[in-house]
Amino acid sequence: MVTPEALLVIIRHAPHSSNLLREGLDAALVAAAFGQPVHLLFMGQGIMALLKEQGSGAPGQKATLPTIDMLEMYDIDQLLVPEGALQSMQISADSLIENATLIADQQIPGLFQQHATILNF
Amino acid sequence: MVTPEALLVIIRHAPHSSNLLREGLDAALVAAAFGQPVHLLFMGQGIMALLKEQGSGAPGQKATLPTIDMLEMYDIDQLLVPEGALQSMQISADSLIENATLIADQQIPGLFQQHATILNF
Amino acid sequence: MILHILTKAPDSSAATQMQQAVGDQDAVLLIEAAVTAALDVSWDAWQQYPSRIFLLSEDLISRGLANIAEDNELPTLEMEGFVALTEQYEKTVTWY
Amino acid sequence: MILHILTKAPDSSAATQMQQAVGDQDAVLLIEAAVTAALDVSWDAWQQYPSRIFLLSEDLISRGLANIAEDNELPTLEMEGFVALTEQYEKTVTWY
Amino acid sequence: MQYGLLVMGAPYSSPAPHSALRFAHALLSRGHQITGVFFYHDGVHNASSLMAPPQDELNLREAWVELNQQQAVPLDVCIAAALRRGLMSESEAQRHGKQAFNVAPPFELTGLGQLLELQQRADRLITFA
Amino acid sequence: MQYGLLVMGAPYSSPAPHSALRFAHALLSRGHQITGVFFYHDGVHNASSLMAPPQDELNLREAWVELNQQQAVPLDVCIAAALRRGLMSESEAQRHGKQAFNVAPPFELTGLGQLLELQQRADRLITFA
Repeated sequence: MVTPEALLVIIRHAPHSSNLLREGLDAALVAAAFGQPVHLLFMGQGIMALLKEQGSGAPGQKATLPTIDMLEMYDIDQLLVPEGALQSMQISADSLIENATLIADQQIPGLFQQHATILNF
Repeated sequence: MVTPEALLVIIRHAPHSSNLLREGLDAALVAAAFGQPVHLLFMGQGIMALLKEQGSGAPGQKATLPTIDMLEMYDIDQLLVPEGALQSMQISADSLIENATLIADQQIPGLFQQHATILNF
Repeated sequence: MILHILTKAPDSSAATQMQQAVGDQDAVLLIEAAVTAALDVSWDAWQQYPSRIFLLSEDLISRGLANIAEDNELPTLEMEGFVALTEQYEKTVTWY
Repeated sequence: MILHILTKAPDSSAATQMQQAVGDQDAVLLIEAAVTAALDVSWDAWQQYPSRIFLLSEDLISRGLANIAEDNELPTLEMEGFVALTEQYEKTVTWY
Repeated sequence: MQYGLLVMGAPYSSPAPHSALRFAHALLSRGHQITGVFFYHDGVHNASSLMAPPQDELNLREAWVELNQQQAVPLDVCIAAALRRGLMSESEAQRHGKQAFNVAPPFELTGLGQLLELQQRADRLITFA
Repeated sequence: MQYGLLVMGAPYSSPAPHSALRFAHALLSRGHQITGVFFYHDGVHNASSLMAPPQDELNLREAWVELNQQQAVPLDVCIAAALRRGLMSESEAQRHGKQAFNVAPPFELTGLGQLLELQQRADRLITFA
């Protein structure tokens, strides 16, 4: 599933809470544009970036979903979500966009070991 | 204990974590310098500002205790600490500086009601 | 009578501290990251402050939580309603 | 083998997330606000990672927690020791 | 009623300034007055005239300037909080021997006393942080 | 060994830059090299030449400049993160029609690719945030 030379980018911050989500996704996109395989792991509030019903709130609240949709164009197709995190956020799996992949919590440490490079946002 | 025209300043952030502690204390000192009675309530990590053994860590880590010591010079003598917060931080009362005053957790809502002006840092 | 404005998630220390300060006559408004409370109907604040706790609608919508708030029958307010609350309550305290 | 650097208090979401990621061979270094963990000997990380969890000494001192860490017999490191850990562990991940 | 706003979050890094702006416009549409806005802590970054966000994002400084132009709302910036964060007016730049400045009217650098005065003059003080 | 540092916290608002600087000096005293420092997210504020903290506080920009002068450590600042936060170089100021700038050498505005290159060239990348 994961290749050693891939970059693991961890997204832990929600849309609209800080710019960490956006700047984490930017790092992922730039790495992919440079030809590096990129895997994304969503933890905690970061999972909210994958909610499919994010809409237009107030004018000027810039949406995150268009950036999430761009990931696929850059061949970033591993959007990993630990099941436990989803449960503790009380989010149902079908609220997430389609290409999110659930993983067991026990897989998290292994994921960290298998990636030579990691960026944590 | 509290007079209606007093300002309640709430300190919730620890030394060295952000500048909120320093900027909250600055607001308290300026209000006192303008002649307004000021009461301080310490909650959560903010209680760490009152630990008496804060020392010189690395060069450039600016200490908070000198500012805390200045409060008395400005007649800010109510440094209120809820007992429950102290317990949940597992700090013993004798680790705090002498002029900290313990209050019962149930007194917190009343404290908010009694002050016409509140600033929350 | 105080309006407490929470801007952080219900599991934050800001939320814990707010809950220690809310009095019997006070109201609570959840904005920004605090609207994630819509996901957690078991959050004790929902039981503690019935009929005086609200979610800011546009922050729910932008975070994809509007339908969930509706399904859970949680009370929402527009920005106008936020202003109306501040008219009604003499003091406001923001928890962040 | 990863060195996890925690910069936030043990009750933060950063700490929870870190604990989900720490592997059997990994080490943990507590710096900045994370050194408040010295107050809480019942924090499960102390039991989970014995002999591979450390507190940064100068951050303990500046926060008035050095004696408490000593009383609780918790392992501390100087900045030199922090560097030594990063030499030993190929990868580091910072939780903030 | 008279409202004072205290803004303590930086543009883009915090949603607070945008919430404050939306609240300000809702205030005006309900017929209230804004006595003043005070920028403190990381909120001082709202005043930066060098802010250049991507074109598809709201320029928050411009949004504040517009509010000032519509209703003559004073935009006060805590000078101590500003200086340590790299924000200074032309006169402060001269005092500190700097070649440039990034705080200009309608934003004004002022002391913390202004915040306490705002709190006393306004019927309501609302914090966005 | 070769170390890269990623700094994502703003001076004074976060302890991260100060931790990073202390770590950098400990690296050098143990005989390591610093391949580069990359400033991202709120860390871009470290580059501000208009920073004017009180005299009894460390001037973090000057501390970075000193590190650069001692060991020729590159100080790279993410341009996209910088522009939206009000940090720009002389050439960016011209491009954006601004009268002033607040990022000057040894700090250089650069793209995010530089961070990924730093991660690949250095034996270790340590994040301070």
